[in-house]
Amino acid sequence: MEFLESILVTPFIEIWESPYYFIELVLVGLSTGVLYSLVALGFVLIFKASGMFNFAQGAMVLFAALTLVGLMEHGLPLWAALILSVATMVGLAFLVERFMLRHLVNQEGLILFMATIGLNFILEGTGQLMWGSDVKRLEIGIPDQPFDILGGKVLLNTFDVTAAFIGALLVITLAVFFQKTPMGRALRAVADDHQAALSVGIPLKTIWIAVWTIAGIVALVAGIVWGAKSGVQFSLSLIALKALPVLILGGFTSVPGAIVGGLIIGVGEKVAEGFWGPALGGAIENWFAYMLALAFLVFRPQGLFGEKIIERV
Amino acid sequence: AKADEQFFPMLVYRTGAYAPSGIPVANGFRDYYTLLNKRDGGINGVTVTFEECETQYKTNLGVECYEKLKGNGPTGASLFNPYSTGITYQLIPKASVDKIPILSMGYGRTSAADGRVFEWVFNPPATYWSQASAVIKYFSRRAGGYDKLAGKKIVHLHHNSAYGKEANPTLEVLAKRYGFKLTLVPVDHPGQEQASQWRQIRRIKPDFIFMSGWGVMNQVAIKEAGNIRYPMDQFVGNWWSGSDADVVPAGDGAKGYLSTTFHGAGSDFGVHADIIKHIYGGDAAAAKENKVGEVLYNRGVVNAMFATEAVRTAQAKFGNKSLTGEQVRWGLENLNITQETLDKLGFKGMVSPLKITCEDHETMGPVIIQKWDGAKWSYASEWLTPMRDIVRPLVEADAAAYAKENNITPRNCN
Amino acid sequence: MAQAVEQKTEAAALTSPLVVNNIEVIYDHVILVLKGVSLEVPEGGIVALLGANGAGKTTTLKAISNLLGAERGEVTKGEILFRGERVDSLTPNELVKRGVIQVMEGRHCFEHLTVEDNLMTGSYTRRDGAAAVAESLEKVYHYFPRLKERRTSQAGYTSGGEQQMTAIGRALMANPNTILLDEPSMGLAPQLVEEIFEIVKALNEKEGVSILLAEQNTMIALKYADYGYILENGRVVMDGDAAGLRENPDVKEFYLGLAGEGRKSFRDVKHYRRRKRWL
Amino acid sequence: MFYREAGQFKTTYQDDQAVFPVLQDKAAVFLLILVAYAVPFVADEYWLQAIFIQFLVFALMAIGLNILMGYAGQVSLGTGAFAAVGAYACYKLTTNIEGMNIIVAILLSGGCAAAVGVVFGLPSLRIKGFYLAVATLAAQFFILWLFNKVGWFYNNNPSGTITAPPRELFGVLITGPSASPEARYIVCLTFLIVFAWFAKNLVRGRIGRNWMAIRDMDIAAEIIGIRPLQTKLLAFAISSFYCGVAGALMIFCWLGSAETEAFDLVNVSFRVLFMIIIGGLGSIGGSIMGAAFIILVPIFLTNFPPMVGLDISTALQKHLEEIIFGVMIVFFLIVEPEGFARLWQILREKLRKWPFPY
Amino acid sequence: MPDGPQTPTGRVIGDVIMKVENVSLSFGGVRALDNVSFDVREHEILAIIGPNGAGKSSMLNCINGFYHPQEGAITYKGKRRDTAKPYEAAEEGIARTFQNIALFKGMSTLDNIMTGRGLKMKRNLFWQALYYGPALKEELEHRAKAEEVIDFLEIEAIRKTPVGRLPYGLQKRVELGRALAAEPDLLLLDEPMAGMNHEEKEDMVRYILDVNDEYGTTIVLIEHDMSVVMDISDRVVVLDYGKKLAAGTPDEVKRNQDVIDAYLGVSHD
Ligand SMILES: Nc1ncnc2c1ncn2[C@@H]1O[C@H](COP(=O)(O)OP(=O)(O)OP(=O)(O)O)[C@@H](O)[C@H]1O
Ligand SMILES: Nc1ncnc2c1ncn2[C@@H]1O[C@H](COP(=O)(O)OP(=O)(O)OP(=O)(O)O)[C@@H](O)[C@H]1O
Ligand SMILES: [Mg+2]
Ligand SMILES: [Mg+2]
Repeated sequence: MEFLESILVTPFIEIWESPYYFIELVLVGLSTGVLYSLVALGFVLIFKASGMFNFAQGAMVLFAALTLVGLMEHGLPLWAALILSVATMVGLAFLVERFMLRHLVNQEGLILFMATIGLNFILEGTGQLMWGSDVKRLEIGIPDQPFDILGGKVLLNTFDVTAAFIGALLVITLAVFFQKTPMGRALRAVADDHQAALSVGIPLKTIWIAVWTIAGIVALVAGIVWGAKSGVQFSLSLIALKALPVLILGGFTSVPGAIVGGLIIGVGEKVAEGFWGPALGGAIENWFAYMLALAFLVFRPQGLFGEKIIERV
Repeated sequence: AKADEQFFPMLVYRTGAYAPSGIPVANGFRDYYTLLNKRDGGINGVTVTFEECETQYKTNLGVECYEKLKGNGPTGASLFNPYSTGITYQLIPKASVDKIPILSMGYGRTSAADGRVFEWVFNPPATYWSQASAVIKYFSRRAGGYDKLAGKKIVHLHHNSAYGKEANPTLEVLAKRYGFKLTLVPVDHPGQEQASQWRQIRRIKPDFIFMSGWGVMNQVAIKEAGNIRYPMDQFVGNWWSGSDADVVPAGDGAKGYLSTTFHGAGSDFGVHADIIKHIYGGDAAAAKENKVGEVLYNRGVVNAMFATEAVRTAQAKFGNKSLTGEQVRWGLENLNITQETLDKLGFKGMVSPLKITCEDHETMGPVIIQKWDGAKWSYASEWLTPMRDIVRPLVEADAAAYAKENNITPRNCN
Repeated sequence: MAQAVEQKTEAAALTSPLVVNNIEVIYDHVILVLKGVSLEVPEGGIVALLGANGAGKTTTLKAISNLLGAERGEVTKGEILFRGERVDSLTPNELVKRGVIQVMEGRHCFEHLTVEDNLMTGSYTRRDGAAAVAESLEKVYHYFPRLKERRTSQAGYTSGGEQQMTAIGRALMANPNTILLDEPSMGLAPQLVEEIFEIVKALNEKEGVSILLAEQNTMIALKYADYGYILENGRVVMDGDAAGLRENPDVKEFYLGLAGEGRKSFRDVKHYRRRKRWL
Repeated sequence: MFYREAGQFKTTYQDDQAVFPVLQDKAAVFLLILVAYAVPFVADEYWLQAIFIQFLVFALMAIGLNILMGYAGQVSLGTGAFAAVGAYACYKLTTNIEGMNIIVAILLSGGCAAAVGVVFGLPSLRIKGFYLAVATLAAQFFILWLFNKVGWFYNNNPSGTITAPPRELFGVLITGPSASPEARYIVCLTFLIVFAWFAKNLVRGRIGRNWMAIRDMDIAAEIIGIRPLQTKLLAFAISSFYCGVAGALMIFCWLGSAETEAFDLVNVSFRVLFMIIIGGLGSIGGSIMGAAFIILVPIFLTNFPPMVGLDISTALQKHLEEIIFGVMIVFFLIVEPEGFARLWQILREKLRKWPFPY
Repeated sequence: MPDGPQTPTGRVIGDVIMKVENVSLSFGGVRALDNVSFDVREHEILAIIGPNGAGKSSMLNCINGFYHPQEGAITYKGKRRDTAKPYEAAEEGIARTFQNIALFKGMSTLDNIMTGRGLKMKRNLFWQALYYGPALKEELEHRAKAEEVIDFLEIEAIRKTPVGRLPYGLQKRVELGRALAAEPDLLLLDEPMAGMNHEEKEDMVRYILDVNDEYGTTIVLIEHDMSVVMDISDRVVVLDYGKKLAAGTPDEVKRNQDVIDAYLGVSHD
C-alpha cells in the first residue's frame, strides 16, 4: 500500500511542489532527447532506404569519432580532420555497398540485420586497431559553461544547448531533404521491394551509397557531440542501445518520428528517474524508456509515425 | 635442463568498453615482471614468465582465460589477478578446487577478507567496505570531527552493479552511527547519461559525494558535477574512479577532483627509475607513452610486486624453484612486506607496509586521498586507517553466511 | 524444329533488337530451370511466350531484365543480347535507361507508397523534365481511370486488379521501347483484359514499342501477338506465327480448350482426364 | 556416390515422417551422440570447462530462441532475461528448499521462465517484427534491473551475486565448484540431447506447424483456424522454458556464480540471436551448428596465432579476431543467407546427385 | 435430404446456410461494400463476379471474419458471423483460398496441407513432445487424410517441396488442398484460376466440381474467367462499386444489360 502510494501519488505531489526541478528535468530531457534522435536518425535513414535494421550504427558512431580524434592527434587541424573523416565515411559507404549490400539484394530483413552485425564487428575491430582503445579527449570548441535561467532556479549548460541545436538543425535538414526530393520516393520504394525497385530502374547501388554516406555523416556528428561529452572511447558504440526505444516509438521509417520519439524518450526517462527513481531504487531510466515505448506501441503497433503495417489477404 | 620458471597468468582487457582502465594495469604488470627478469634475473634466479589473455571485462571470457592459463608453466599458474569483480566471483569457488590462489587487490568479494572461510582468496591492502569507512573518516575530518557529521548530507553515486553497490551496507551502518543523511544514487551501465542523477544531486545539495564508478561513468560524472557547479573538493571517487583516464576527458572541469587510493601516483618512485632504465632504455618519453606512472599503471606494478613477493616468501620455505599455486598460497598467507622491503624494491612512499595473516586476508591497510590538479595527482590527505570495529564484524557475518550456503567449514587459524 | 529455331536466331540477330540465345538458368546452384531457350523479339513486334505453370516463362523474362540475381538464380549458358549488348553486363537500371522494362508477375507494387507515387517511381530514370513525366502520368490515368480514383490510396490496400493496373502503369511511366509483360491479364476483369491488350496494341502500333508477353490466357495472347513460342519444362517446344499456332490442333486442345467442334463446357471436364505432353 | 537412399523404400507414413529418413544420417547422428559422450575421456579441462560446457548451454538457449523466432516468427531480444529468470529461480529453489532434487529444481526454473515469457509475450498479439523486439527488450532491461535491485532474489547477500551450491545426482556432485567438469558436461549434454529431441518432436507435429504458419503468414493462419494468441504464447512459454533451463545450467554447471551482468543484452541475447541466424532460422540442428560457430570461431581465432608461433600483442590479436569474425559472418550470409542448416541441406542434395551435376 | 431446385447434374440444392443482409463496409472514404444482401444455399456453387475493386474479396473477408462490416448482418448456420473472429469461422467449417496466394512459404506442400487439419488434431503438448505413442498415431491418421487430398489434387510429386519454390499454378492448387484438408462445409475461393492456362483451369474446375459433388461442400467462388463462371456456377451475384448490381442464374446474369456494361464488355456465351 505504502509502496503503491510512493509510486502513484507521491511523485505527482512532488512535481507539484517542486516545479523548477521538474522544468529542469524536462529541459535536460529535451536536450538529451535531441541527441538520441540524432543517433536514431542514422537507423531511420538506412532502414528507409533498404529495409535494413543497421545494427552497426553504434559502431559507425564510434568509428567516425575515433577517426576524427585519431587524425587530430596526428596533428591535423580540426577542419582537415573533419574533411578526412567525412571522406572516410564515404569510402565506408562504397565498401559496404560493394562487398555487402550488393550481394544481399532481396534478402529478408533478419538476414540483412545479421550482416550489419558482421559489419559491426569489422568496424569495432578496425576502429580500435587503427586508433587504439584508449579514451581520447575531443575538444571542438563548443563552450561548456553552466548558466542560469528563470532567476537562477534552473541551471542549463551551453554545451547541451549548442549540441541540441546542432542536432535539431541536422535532423530538420534531413527531414526536408527526404520529404521533398524524388530520392525520398525512390528510397521508400527500395525499402518496400528490392526486386521491383530494380525492375523499374531504380539504381540500388547509387541509392545505397548515398544513404550510407549520409548515415555515416550523421554518425560522425553524433560521435562528435557524445564524444565531446564523455571522451571518445568504445562506450560510444553503446549509445545505439539508447536509440532503439526512440526508433521504435517514432517508427522505423519516419524522420519526424525519430525527432519526436527522441524528445518523448528523453523527457520521459529523465522525469521518471527524477521523480519515480528514488521510490523504485533508482537506475530505472533504461527499462523505463523501453516500457514507455512499449506502452505507445500497444496503441500504435507501427510506432507514432511509422508506416502502417499492411495486413491484407 | 631448463631453468626454473614461475608462471604468472594475466587476465587483461586491452579492448572493449573498459580498455582505458585495462591497458595501464596490464602495462604495469608486464613492465614489473619484465623488470624482475632484466634487473634481478627473476625471483631468486627463477625466471618470471607470463601470458596475457584478453577478457574484455566479460565474465564468460574471463572463465575461458582462466581455464586456458591455469595449467601453463611447469607448475601451473602461480595466482590469478582477475581485475574484474564479476570474474573474481566466478573464480572464487574454482580456486579452492584447482588450488590456485586469487589475489584481488582492492576489488572482488569483500568478505573474502575472512581467511578462515576463503582460504584461497586474498584482497589486500583494503576492501570496498574498509575504503568506505576511510572515506567517511576523511569526510569527518573535513567537517571538523565525527560529531560534525550529524545532519550532513552525503550522496553515494554508484554504478548499478554488484561492484557499485558493495559499499552501500557499510555506508548505511556508518550513517546510522554518525547520524549523517545518506542518499544512494545508482547509475545504470554504461553511465553515459547522468543528467537526471545530477539534477537529483543538485536538489539534495549534499555536503559530500562519494562515487563508486567505473569506465565512462566516471568521466561523465566529473563533467556533470561541473555542469551543476558542484565544488570538486567535496566530490571523492573510490580508487576505481580516480585514474588518469577518468579525469583527462573532462578537461579543466576535473581540476580539484578527489579520489581515494592506496598507492602513490606519478613516476617519481624508485621502481619507475628502474623501469625506465631497464625496459625503456632510459627513454622517459617512450615510458610515458606506455602510461608509466599513471594511477592504474602503478596499481599494476604494485599488484605485480605483491604477487612476486608472495612467491619470494614461499621460496623461503619451499626453495628457489618453480612453485605450485598451493605453495604460492602459503606465501601469500605469510606475506609480510615491511618498510625495509619496500625501500629496497623502490616503493618507498608509494605503498604502505602490509602483513597478511591466516585470519585476515585484507590487512585493512591505510587509504589516502589524492587530488587531480589538471596535470597530475598528488596526495591531499594523510593516510587514513579504515574502521576495523565496524567493518570486520560485517565481513565475518557475510563470510559465515557464504560458508553456510556452500557447506564450507571455516578452518581454525589458531 | 530446334534446328529451325537456331537458324532463325542467327538470321534475326542482325535485325531483332532482343535476342535470347540458348540460355540455361540455374536457381540456388542446383535447380536447373531453363534448358536452352532461344527466342527473339523483332523491332515493333508483339511476341507471346506461352506455356504451362512452371514452364519457365517468368524465369526467361527475369533473365532478360537481369533480375535473376536477386533470386539466387544465374544464367549459366548462352547469351542475351539487347541491340548487340549483352544484358548481363548491364545493370537493371541501365537496361531501363535503354528502354527495356519489365512488369513483374504478381504485381510487386510498393505497398506503402500511394498509387500515384508508385507510378512516379516508374519515371525515375527519365531525364526529359517534369512536364513530360506529368504528361505520361495523364496518359496512364487515361488508360486506367480507376487508378485516378484511387491515386492517394496506399497501393497495399488496393484490390488485386488495381494493383495489376498500377504495375503496368508504372512500367509505362518509364517511356519504354521494349516491355516485358508477365501475365498482365491475371486477376483482371474480362473487359479490362481486353482493354489492356488494346492498350498494348496501341502502344505497339502508335509508339512502336516491342513487347514480349508471357501469358496463360492463350486465346487472347495469340489474338494480339504476331509470333508465339511455347515453352514446356524449360525448353521451347514449338514456335511460329500467331495465326499458325492458333490453328495447330495440339495448341487448340491444350491451350485453347477448343476440341474439334468448338468450345467445350467446363462442366464436362469432370468426366475425363487427360495429360499429354510433348517431349 | 555412397550417400544414396537407393534401396531404402518407405512403405509407411511413419517411416516417411522420421527425423532422418536416410539411413546414413541416422547412423551419423548416433555416432555423433556417442562421440559426444566420449568427449570427457579425451578432452582436457580447458576444452570441457570453458568451451564445451559453454557450447552446450548456449546451444540449448539457441534452440529455445529458434523455437520462438525461427519457428513461430516472433523476434525476441529477451533471451538473456529469460535465462536469468531460470538461473535466479534455480538459485532460490536450491538454497531455500532443503533437499530439492537438482534436476527438479532446474525444470521448475524453466517453468518460472516460461511464466515470465508468457507475460512478456502478451504484446505479441498486436506488435510485430522488429517492433516486437522492444517488448522483449523491455523484459530484458526490467528483469535484470529487478534482480539487481531486489535483495530477495539473491538472498540479500551484500555482493548481489548468486553462487551455485553443490548438489548431487545419484551420489555424484554435478553442480558447484567441486563437481568435476566431466560430470557437469554429461549433465549439460544430456539436457541438450533430450531437449533437442523434444524440440524436434514439437516442431514436426501440429504445434510446430501452427507456429510456422503464424510465422509465414499470420493472417492466413488465423483464417484457417489457428488461434494467434494461444499459439504465440505457447511459443513464448516453451522458448522461455528452454532459455530458463539453459540459464540455470549456465550458473550451476558452467559459471558457478554470477551477477545479473552475466545475462546482459550483448553477451547473451544478441549472441544467441547471432547463433540462430548463422545456424539457420527454423532448424534445430542449425541452432546447434550456429552455437558451435559463434563460440568456437573466436576461440579458434584467438588461439591460432600462437599455435603457428606468431607472437602478436593481445589487443592486436583481439582486433584482428573481431575483424575476421565479422568478415566471416558477412561472407557466410552472402554464400548462404539461410544459414548452416541450408548449406548442409544443399550439400546433401549435391552429394545425393554426385557425381552427376544436376 | 431437403427438397430444392435440381441442378442440371442432378445435385440437390439445400436450404440457405448463410445469409448476408445489408452489409456495408468502408475504409476511410472508400466504400468497399454498400448494402449488399444475398444468401448461400447448401451444396450450391455461388459465383461472385464484378469489376476490379468492386468489393468481392472484401465480401469474403467479411464472411470469414477478417473484416467486420460496419452495418448489416451475416448469419451462418443460424449464428451471427459478422462480429466473430477468423479462427472461429474455421472452427465452424468455413475454409478459403486467397487471391494473392497466402501459403506458408517456409513449409513443404505436405506441411501446408497438414496445417489445414490442425483443428481436428487434439493431442496436447506433452504427447507431442514425446512424439511416439498417441501423438504419432494421431499424426499418422491425419497424414493419411492429407495424402487423400494430395492424391485428389494430383500433387504427389511435390509433397516435400517447399511451396515457395513452386510455380504459381501449383501453389494455387496447394492452397486449395489446405482448405480442403479442413473438410469444410463452406468453401470460399478467391480467383482460384487466375494465372492458369486452359488445361490447368480444366483441372481446377474438375477439383471444384468433385468436391462439390462428392462431399456436398458449398462453394462461393470469385472468378474473372466468365466461361468458367457461367459453366459451373448455380447462381451468380454481381457486385459493382460495392453495390449488388444483379443476381440470378448464369443465364439471367449474362443477359443483364447493366452487367454487360459494367463488367462483361461483350456478352459471353
Ligand atoms: N527462386 C527460385 N528458386 C528455385 N526455383 C525456382 C525459383 N523460381 C522459380 N523456380 C522454379 O523454376 C521453374 C520455372 O518457374 P517460372 O516461375 O519461370 O515458371 P512460369 O512459366 O513463369 O510459371 P507460372 O505460369 O506459374 O508463372 C518452376 O519449376 C519453379 O519451381
Ligand atoms: N484494408 C483496406 N483498406 C483500405 N481499402 C481497402 C481495404 N481492403 C479493400 N480496400 C478497397 O476496397 C475496394 C474493394 O476491394 P476488393 O479487394 O474487395 O476488390 P475485388 O472486388 O476483390 O477486386 P479484384 O477483382 O481486383 O480483386 C478496393 O477499392 C480496395 O482498394
Ligand atoms: Mg510466371
Ligand atoms: Mg479481389
